Amino acid sequence: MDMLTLILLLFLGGAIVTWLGNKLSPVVGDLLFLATIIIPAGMFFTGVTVGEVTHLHALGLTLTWGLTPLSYLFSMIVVGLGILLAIYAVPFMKGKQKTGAFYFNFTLSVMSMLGILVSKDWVSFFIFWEIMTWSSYLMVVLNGKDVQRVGIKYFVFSAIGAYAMLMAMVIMNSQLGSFLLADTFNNFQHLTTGNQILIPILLLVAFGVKSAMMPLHVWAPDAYSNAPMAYTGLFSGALSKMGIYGMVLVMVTMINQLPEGTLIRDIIAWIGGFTAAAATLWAITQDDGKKLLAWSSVGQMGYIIVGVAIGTPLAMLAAMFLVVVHAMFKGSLFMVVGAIEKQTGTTNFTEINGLIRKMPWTFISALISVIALAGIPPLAGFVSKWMLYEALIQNNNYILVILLFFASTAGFLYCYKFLHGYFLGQEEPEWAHVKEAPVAMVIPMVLLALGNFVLGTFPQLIFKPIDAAMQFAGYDATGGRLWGESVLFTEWGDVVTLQPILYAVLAVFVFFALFLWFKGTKGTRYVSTKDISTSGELPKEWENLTFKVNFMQPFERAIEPFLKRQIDKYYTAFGNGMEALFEFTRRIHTGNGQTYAIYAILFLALLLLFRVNLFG
Amino acid sequence: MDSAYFQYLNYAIYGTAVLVMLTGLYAALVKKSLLKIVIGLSIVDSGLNLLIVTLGYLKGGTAPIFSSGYNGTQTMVDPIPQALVLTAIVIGFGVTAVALSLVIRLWRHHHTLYIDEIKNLKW
Amino acid sequence: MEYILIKVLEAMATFVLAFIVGMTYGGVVRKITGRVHNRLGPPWYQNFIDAFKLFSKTRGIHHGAMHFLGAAFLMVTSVVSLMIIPILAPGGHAWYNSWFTNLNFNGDLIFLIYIMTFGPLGMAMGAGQTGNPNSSIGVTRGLSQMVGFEIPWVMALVALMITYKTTSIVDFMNIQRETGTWLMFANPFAFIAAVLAMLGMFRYSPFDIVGAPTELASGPVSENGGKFLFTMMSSGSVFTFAKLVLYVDLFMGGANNLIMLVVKTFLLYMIPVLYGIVSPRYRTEQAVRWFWGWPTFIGLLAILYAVMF
Amino acid sequence: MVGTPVLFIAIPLLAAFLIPLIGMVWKESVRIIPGLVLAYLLVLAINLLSYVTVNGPIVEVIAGWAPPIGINLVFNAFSGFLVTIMVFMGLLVWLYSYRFKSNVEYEAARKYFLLLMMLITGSVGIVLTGDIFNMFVFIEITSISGYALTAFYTGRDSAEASFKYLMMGSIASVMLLLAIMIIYSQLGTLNMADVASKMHLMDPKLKAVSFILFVIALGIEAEVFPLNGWAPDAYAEAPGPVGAAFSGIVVKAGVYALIRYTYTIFDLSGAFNLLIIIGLITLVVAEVAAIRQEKLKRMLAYSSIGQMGLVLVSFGIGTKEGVFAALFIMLNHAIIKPLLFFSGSYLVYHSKKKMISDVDGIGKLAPLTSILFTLGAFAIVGLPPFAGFWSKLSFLMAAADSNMLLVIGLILSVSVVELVYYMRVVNRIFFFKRTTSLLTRRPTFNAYVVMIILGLMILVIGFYPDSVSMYLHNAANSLFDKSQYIHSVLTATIQ
Repeated sequence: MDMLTLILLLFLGGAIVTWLGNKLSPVVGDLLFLATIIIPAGMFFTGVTVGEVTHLHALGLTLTWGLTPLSYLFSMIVVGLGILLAIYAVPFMKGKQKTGAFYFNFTLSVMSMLGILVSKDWVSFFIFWEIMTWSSYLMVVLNGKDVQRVGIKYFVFSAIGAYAMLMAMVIMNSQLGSFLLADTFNNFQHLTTGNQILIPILLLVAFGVKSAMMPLHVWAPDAYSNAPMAYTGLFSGALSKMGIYGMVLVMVTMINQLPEGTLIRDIIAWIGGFTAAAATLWAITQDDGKKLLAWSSVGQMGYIIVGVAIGTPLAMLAAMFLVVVHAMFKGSLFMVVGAIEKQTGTTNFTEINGLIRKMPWTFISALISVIALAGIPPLAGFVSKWMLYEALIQNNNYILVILLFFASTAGFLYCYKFLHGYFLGQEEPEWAHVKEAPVAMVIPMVLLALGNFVLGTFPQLIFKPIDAAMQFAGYDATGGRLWGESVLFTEWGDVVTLQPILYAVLAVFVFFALFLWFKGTKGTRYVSTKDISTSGELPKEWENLTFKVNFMQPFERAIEPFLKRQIDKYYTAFGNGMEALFEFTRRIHTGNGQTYAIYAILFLALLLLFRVNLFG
Repeated sequence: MDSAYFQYLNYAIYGTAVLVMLTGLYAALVKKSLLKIVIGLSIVDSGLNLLIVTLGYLKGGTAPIFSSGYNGTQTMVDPIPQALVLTAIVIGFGVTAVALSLVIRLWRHHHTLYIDEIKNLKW
Repeated sequence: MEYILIKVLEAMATFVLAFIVGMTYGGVVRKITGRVHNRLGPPWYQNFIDAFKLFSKTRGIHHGAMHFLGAAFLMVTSVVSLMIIPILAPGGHAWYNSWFTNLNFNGDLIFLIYIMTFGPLGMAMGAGQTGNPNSSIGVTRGLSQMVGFEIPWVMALVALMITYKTTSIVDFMNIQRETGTWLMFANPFAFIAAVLAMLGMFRYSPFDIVGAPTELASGPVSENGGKFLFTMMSSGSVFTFAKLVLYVDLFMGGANNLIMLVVKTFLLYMIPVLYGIVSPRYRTEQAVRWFWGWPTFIGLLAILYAVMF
Repeated sequence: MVGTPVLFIAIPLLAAFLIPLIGMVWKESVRIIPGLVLAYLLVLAINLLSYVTVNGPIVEVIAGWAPPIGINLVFNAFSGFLVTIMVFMGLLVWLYSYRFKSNVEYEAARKYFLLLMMLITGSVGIVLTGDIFNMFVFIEITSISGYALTAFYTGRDSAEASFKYLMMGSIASVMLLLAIMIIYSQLGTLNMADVASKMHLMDPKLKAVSFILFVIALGIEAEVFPLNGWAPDAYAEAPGPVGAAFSGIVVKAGVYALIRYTYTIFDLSGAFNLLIIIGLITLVVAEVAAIRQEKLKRMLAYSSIGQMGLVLVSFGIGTKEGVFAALFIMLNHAIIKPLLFFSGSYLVYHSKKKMISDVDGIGKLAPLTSILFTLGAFAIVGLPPFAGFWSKLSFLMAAADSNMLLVIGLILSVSVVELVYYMRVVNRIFFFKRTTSLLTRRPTFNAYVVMIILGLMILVIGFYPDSVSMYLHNAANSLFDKSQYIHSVLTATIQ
């Protein structure tokens, strides 16, 4: 029994034990849950070393498990985010329904993600992939809100992706006689030309579904917003990254060996760009924080896909960095929404106002994370965006860079909408009772937010593991060439020196903040948000003047022609069409016994007719 | 009697058997009354049995029994088809019995024997 | 230590310069506008008077922490972008040329684009916390318009980057000094697109629905008085100056001395002002669509031009 | 060797006739005897199977006439494997229906268990016999007891379902007899091995005709598409355990017969393609019909038809891996589908129309049953780490090895449909509000035992597939070793 197997088994057993223990008493369930997540995670951090390999045997197949630098990077995200969200989840789920199921699926998701990352052969990859799918599916439908639509949509798309992967892997096995990832990648040349095109496309579909790539993204917004917020952080932060992980594998191994590789890369990059732009525009139109963040996650995945698809060292560096950073700020943001949901019972912008003075810590982490999300220096988001743009311009993808600039600028709109929607605006008496979230929920989100701050100025902290991962993926060491001590270079020698900028920003900020505070501080008094001059007249205490409904209406009017078109509609139409076809088909079985007898005779006649074609 | 005549006779018997089968099949597939369907099915059975027996028949053959009257020179008809037919008849009888009992049940339940009205289970 | 002090002194000098010039421009613009409207108009130093009045106010109200921070954020943007942008062309010979090179070599255009959006967002926060609906309305309009003009603006910049394979402002200025031709002639489409974007950037009419100055107390600055308004005013003028200098650096080869700088910036500044005076106001969606119309097309032309030549 | 194959037929047949007699003196015996019989048969089957795996097939000659004249029973790895599954399923069905609702009173129980024993006898006989006509007889036994069991409930529409079954069944018997007679008139023998060895002598036209007749006749038992109109009704209207017995025992026998004719007896080149075609049609139509069902049991019935189609396709691949996959699917189906039928019939126990919508939110009221049903659903759609995944994987590997990419694509897209309708039910069970006021019925102790055994088997096979793969491999090999089959039969002597 070696370390990896032990860890995975601990997760699995722990999941079941937690589920049972939660039936005894909630407290036992919580403790078991924390133990189940944290103990194997700790063992993973301490006990597992990159490179060690273990073998299992099933049905004449060999399952090979082991950790590579690339998967180590991703597993850091999974495990770290898993721990923080586990701590967060315990108070979040307190007094909610189906806590046991939540813990069970949460643990299984972490287990399966880790399993995907450690599996070195397609079979175990697929097994863990499917476990991940159904555990996350059970999470998505956990709260029972329009289950059939959202849940089935998610599962159908996941299944399409998974089956594409299954098809690809059995084809590779039959052609190359091995399920090992390494073999399939190295012997890729020995496939027939048709398969050389078919297999990468199948795999890209498989991974594109999970990473919410247009036009396979339609499940994502509903699924993200429907899952419990304590899980959605993991969902969008880590689980969607599994798609990216697979995409990186395919890109650096198979696509590079294809003559049409550059074309495919460009196509994927453009798809990613469109994903980013369109998802951003949809995020702007949302009135529910969950949905807004969900769409924004889709958009961010678009950025990552662009980086991965372009695949120059700088682009890949940017993508990997964004993978890590996105996990951080999006995890923290979903935690924020969860906290607000927990405290106020709703997540709709139009219902909540002015929580800033009631939930200051939540607001601070939200603010920092949103600034990171918007990619504004000196926070971490900027680093990745900068590298991405530079990489695109150097790679002559000019129009794409414009698209991404547009996406990120439009991103400010929903960033502001998010903060304003929850924390700003007039403070209403109906929300006077709201308190700050429990400390166990606040600490993880603040930690993640601060992480953005640190990485924004000292990105080399995670550049090193990323560099190792990229070297494993076949890039030469990007080491000093692309980044120094908190300095970013391009191949042109353009630099951004983050440290002095941070100091300048802090100095100016602190100076003026102090100036504003201390100048005439006695004469300056606080007045409530009701005591405002709206064009001269004072609002009454009971009237709520906060501007929330149709918040971005002018912009929505500007992009109206785009908003008319939704891919979702087309899918729905297709689904309905299929159902109608099925309904028609099943009417073959008319309830009349005689018809069946006639069928039999006709079938006999048919076979006798085609006897020659069949048996010669 | 000469063999050609016998041959024609054989064909005639085959033809009759097939005709009987087809008649039964027609009844089973087209008639709307459950009873007629059952009758049709059993007609098909008997037609088939007839066919099988004629297949096993040999010209001038005696019954395949080592009875006292058997002097070892005459040819016997093939015994196996007859055995099969016996079994088939028994089975057909059983099936018909079950079918009739079912018809009774259906009458009790639906108060009709018109098969197009007995379509609660469909699709 | 003393190096740091010198640096700080330089920064302050830059700030004071930017403050004075920006304020003066503001006053002059008000004067010109008045004359065009056939009014007498305020004197050119009116902005200084207003600023001093606001500064010397001792009593005021605030709506919470973000209210302070918003103004501070705004200042951060204008000051830091001022620090990033080279005020004077490098390699000049005058004694003051060693000054004003604050953080020039620490950031590049993309950085600048992003740091420029920092302030509006922070100020939007402040405006949001005041709870005044007009503020939020103004903010959303402003952000939407920003999305509008960002496209041609970025296109112009990308066109330059394509041509000269760099994103550093200083390099652009060096290139212009070496080749001797300004980029506004080297890639005219880029310049036109950038100028059209500038119209939105300075928020004069027809794109002034954000501040809506003719209405009573509306736009992001409402609910702000005294020190807050003072800070915003000064930040605004500093930011104006910074943006003008950036344009000059990028398209007009920078300036070797302050006189040239003032002349160039002023001439450039007149474009949005004069265009604004004579044009009515767009609604937000009209403005956004306008920016995505001809300016974007010209931006595409710029990129094509850059790719081809 | 602890026993001979003939016991598999003799003992249950004897029991079936003894049940009413002993029942007169001791009522409880009608419920107990079948259990004892089946348990003994299971032990016997396992012993024989292990014996066979070591020293080759057992050929038993009945009534002292050596083949090809006499009737003989063949117990090799293939048929033995199926017999073991069948007997095991029979045992579980017995256990489940030990106190099945209306069996509690004596009259019903007597009939029920008598018919059940007949059913098992017939099915096992189909698998074991080495004689074509004998197979016909066993098929008829199975069918007649099947008609009766389908019509077991009075009051419901079961009579209607049974009548449809009967119509199709009698047509099947006619065609089977016709086919048998064609073969006999051509080759003058009825022994499978003998026929197989002489098949090349047969006139190809008549050969094809007789094969087609066989396909139709056995297709009716094996629920091949245009012939399976009776199946959903029968499944839906028969008692829950009987439905399980159909999908776990009878259909297996039908498929076995079809495969025996295709692989061993006939040597037709196009037969495999025919299998693939009808299998695909069956699969598609069944799954497509299943997704639109409103009644739970009908949905399960269609799904099981679809699985049979998959099995036929997998046999049609015609390679050892294909046969292995097919047997694996049959095994999984024999484990999972009864679980679904058992738990499903308890989930809709009290509802009159057995609608799917009647299970809304039942997960709270009957947690264990619901979870078992969910386990079955996950397993049958092939989600790892449950049993169904391995069979699906091995099937796909087999198909890919013979380059049937379109088949793979079609089957995978059909499995998406399958996924959808099972997930819809699971959603209803756990994540819907309880709308109906129906009470839930707590399963009897035996039912719990049965369902938990099946669930555990699903998990065991899912986590450790090698636990069964050896038997499957042996079965596949023995099916392929045609010459060895013929040889072992024709050289069989009277023990």
